[in-house]
Amino acid sequence: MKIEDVEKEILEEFEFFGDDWEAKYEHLIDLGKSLPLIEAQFKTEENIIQGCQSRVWLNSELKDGKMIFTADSDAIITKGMVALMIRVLSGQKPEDIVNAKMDFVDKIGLKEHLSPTRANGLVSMINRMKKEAILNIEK
Amino acid sequence: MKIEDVEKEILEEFEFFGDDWEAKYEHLIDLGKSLPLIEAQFKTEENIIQGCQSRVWLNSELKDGKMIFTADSDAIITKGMVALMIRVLSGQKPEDIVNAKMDFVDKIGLKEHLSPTRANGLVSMINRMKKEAILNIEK
Amino acid sequence: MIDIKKIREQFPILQQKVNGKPLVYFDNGATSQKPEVVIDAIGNFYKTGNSNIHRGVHTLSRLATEQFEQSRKTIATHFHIKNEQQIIFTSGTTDSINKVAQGLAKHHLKSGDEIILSTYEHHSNILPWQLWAQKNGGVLKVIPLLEDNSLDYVAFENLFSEKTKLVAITHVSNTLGLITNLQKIKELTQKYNVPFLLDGAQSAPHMRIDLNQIEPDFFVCSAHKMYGPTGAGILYLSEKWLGTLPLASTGGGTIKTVTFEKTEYAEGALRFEPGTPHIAGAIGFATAIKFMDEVGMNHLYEHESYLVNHAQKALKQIREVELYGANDHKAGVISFNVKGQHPFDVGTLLDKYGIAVRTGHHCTQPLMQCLGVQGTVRISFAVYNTIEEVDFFIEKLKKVITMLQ
Amino acid sequence: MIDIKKIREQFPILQQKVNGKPLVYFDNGATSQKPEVVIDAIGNFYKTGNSNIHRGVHTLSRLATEQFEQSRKTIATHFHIKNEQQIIFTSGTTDSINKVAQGLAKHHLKSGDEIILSTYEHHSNILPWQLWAQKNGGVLKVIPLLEDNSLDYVAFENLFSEKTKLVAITHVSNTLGLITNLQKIKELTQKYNVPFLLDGAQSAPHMRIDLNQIEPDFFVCSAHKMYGPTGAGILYLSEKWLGTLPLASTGGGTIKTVTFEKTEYAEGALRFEPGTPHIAGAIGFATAIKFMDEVGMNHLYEHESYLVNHAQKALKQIREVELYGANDHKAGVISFNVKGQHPFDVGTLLDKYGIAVRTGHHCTQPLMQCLGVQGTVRISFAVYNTIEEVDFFIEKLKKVITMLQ
Ligand SMILES: Cc1ncc(COP(=O)(O)O)c(C=O)c1O
Ligand SMILES: Cc1ncc(COP(=O)(O)O)c(C=O)c1O
Repeated sequence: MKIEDVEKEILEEFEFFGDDWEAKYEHLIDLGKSLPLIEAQFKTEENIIQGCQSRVWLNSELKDGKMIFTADSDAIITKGMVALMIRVLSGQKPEDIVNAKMDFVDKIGLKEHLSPTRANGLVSMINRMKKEAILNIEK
Repeated sequence: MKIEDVEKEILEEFEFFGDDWEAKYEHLIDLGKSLPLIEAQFKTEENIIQGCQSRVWLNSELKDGKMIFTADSDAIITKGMVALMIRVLSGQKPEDIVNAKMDFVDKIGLKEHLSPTRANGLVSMINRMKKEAILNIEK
Repeated sequence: MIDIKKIREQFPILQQKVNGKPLVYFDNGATSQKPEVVIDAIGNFYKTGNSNIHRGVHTLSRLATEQFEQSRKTIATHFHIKNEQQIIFTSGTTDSINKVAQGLAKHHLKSGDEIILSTYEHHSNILPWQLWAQKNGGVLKVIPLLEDNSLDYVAFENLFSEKTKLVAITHVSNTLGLITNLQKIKELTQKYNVPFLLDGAQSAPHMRIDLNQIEPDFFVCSAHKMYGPTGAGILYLSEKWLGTLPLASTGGGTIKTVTFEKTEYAEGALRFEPGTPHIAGAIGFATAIKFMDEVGMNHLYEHESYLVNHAQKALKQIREVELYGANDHKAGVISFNVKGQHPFDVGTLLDKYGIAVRTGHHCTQPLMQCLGVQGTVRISFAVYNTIEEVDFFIEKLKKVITMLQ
Repeated sequence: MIDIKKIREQFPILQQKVNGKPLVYFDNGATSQKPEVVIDAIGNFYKTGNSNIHRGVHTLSRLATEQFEQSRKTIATHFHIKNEQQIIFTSGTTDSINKVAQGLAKHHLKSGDEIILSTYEHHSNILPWQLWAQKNGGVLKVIPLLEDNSLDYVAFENLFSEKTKLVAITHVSNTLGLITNLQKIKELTQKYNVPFLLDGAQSAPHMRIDLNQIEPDFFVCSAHKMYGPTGAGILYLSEKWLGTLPLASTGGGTIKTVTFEKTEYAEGALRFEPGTPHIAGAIGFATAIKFMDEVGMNHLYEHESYLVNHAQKALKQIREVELYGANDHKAGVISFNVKGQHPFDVGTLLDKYGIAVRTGHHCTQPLMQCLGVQGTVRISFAVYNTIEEVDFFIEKLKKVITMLQ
């Protein structure tokens, strides 16, 4: 699936909750719980993305011209957000990742998680994903 | 004359100007010009009262149980104010000087000159005059 | 007692909604909200009295100077100080501590010297001393905690040596709300003849403080945690240090005379206030102090204790909650965690209900290491908080716990 | 061009009377007045958005952080800086200079090293260096003045030696209004490979400043002289120093991890901003910058030049007036004396007419010694001043001269 298609899928999924933020967050928490954990060997200092509070581990590799991301976080809501990012970007071509706007986060009403407050590591995580993608274009 | 009497005299003198501040300041400037200068030998570092801007020199001595003050300033308006202080306090008994309220300054509408802004040295000068008076009571 | 409803009405921000819910502001340990009088005092200064101070001959400058110096007096009186020159305006607690650390480093502190801190300390009362210690071969000694997370005063006494040059300690733990035993501090520092710095950032907002009686060498606090503006705080110096603390920073307004070769400095507070001060901040701070004094520091303390005890009792009844340093004698602060959950998740969900709490390490990472946690959820009260808010919070916390399970 | 009447209406303080007379505020070099937008930005922050920043997960904290960081961006853009992390919030120019002096003193400056200053410098750009020099055996070298009171750039070049470690110089003399030749400074500091600090306290309020083009190592200015609040200012660091300037002060908010033994610091601006910043001040400062940008820095400069030239011409026609550093190329400031009269007297009487001027040494005693005077009368303009005010001032000055004779 193309990035836009995954985004559209997520949008539809969240539209279902309307203004019911509790349902939305319960879904996010479920997503967090379902995130395939990163393999223990990748939970390294190097792979850590330091937010001020919740930590995110991210591992990336290139496979058949596509970026494969796996990740984890110690906070479940962050993990839910991470799960969404991975769903959109993992398995995509590096070029497409670099150009991804990620504005679906805004559209599903979770923009606050992408604020630069350092409290979670999500902005840094997206930046890291794009950086890895760039490195793999240049290869 | 007692301190209160001199103050009353000054009050009457200034009442004459009413709200005409220009006349009042012209009078103050005249008073400044008429201030008998301090003798050059007393214009010492020790006798200087440092305001932030205009400087005041003050000399004091005890004569027949009364404090005699002479003074000078490099700014003419400050000098006019100094002249008023001297008129009230010089020639008075140390005890009376210590107790003098000096609120005539307020009454003649020149209170601003006794603000703690450091810009002139008048507050410090009054403090110095009282301190000298105290020293001469203790003697 | 005090009429909380009337008090709340004075805080414009409390009238608003967050995420569509009324704001329940339990993040007062980070910064308090401001009453209208404080906001107006700042606005009015800029609208009618703004001018630079001290050196001007014109009317506005004189009036601004008078307001500024009157603010110093108001603050001195609040802390039971007679000589207002002992109150130095700074930009906040952190700035104040740095000024002391930098000043002491010039003569007082030598290589090999020791400073005693407590496990409670905020980074702002650790890092300035660490910076000195690392550069100059100094040593930081740390008062450990007892089982109940109170300070171990026996171990404290054992930390003293001939090399102890300062005790720098917080009056109230910003993370746990526990109150330091000042009697003990005073006794020990006097016994070993060591100066002490009292970090009042978390006590000054909540209780009556009599510096004349406590007799610290240095006392520091921040206006923004005391219903006052940001960018303002004080450094109180004892008479002794007022004359002798070496200058860390310098500049315009601190001097009698200057040549390129030599400067003669002014006396009193001015010596420590280089440059144009935060004039509106000082005026706003004094207005906030007046607001607190009108409520009455004892009333304020009682009300907040009531909230703390009520909240603690309710939290104890929630099986999943782990409390840290629970105690009846506290200054407006409670820390806890929901077992097995990240404080970030708890805080994020409470926020969705309009409840503002703080989560994380609260700038006390060493204390976190000691408690064996990454962070906590902290609720901290101010005079405008109510029992109803506490009950609402408890109700929603239970909801959050269910959501996260 | 610009509509001064409309601009004046935005300044509440200008609507008031002083001593029963309309306020003619010519003391902008000391501090400027504030437009309503700035006062409101501060008030609104406290009324609707107040919270501590950076570490909070709750909505108010996030919004406050966004406002604060957006303010940094606005200021960076104004000074033509791409990386806003190079803008450090401080409490003002004096604080900024002290931070640089204290930081450089840690490694960069050694005993015997030399710093070049100019005769123009404000005490705030002398004393911090003097403090270092006296403690560490450093040497201050001073660029002398030519006959016309401009800087002697030939003598300047001769001051350089291998020991020169810094040039710290003002962009505009706060006493004379004369503008430093930046081309020359850049050329010489590049030629001798010496870092330079530019004191923009008196230039930033009056002219367009492109730091990307000037390329100083350090640039400093104060919000309160730029239509902004008190207690706020910036320290700009070049990319090189952002990573390497040693910390002078430290505390909460600057770190990644802390133990009592060791601290890992954060990167970028945060490293230099310990403690709770003056959040309302940063927001107010950015609002003031936007106000200036809306007027347009070039329009602002033109208007003030017009006032300066008009006033200088009129002052030259008064026989009793002695002008200092009169020149067509100035940034809003004129200094003069009435021959034989103390500036204090002149200022005091002008004040009675509602005219606020500054008198005294303007925190530039070395310059006063060089001019051979105790002080001067200084008038300094802002964008809201008018030709009518200048004419009124000239008329009253003549009156004052008569009164004093
Ligand atoms: C040239 C110059 N430098 C530094 C300063 C100090 O600025 P502040 O008092 O805002 O710290 C001033 C202010 O008068 C100044 O004019
Ligand atoms: C105990 C304690 N000390 C110091 C500070 C630092 O105060 P500020 O950020 O106002 O400088 C705080 C603020 O959180 C604190 O709680």
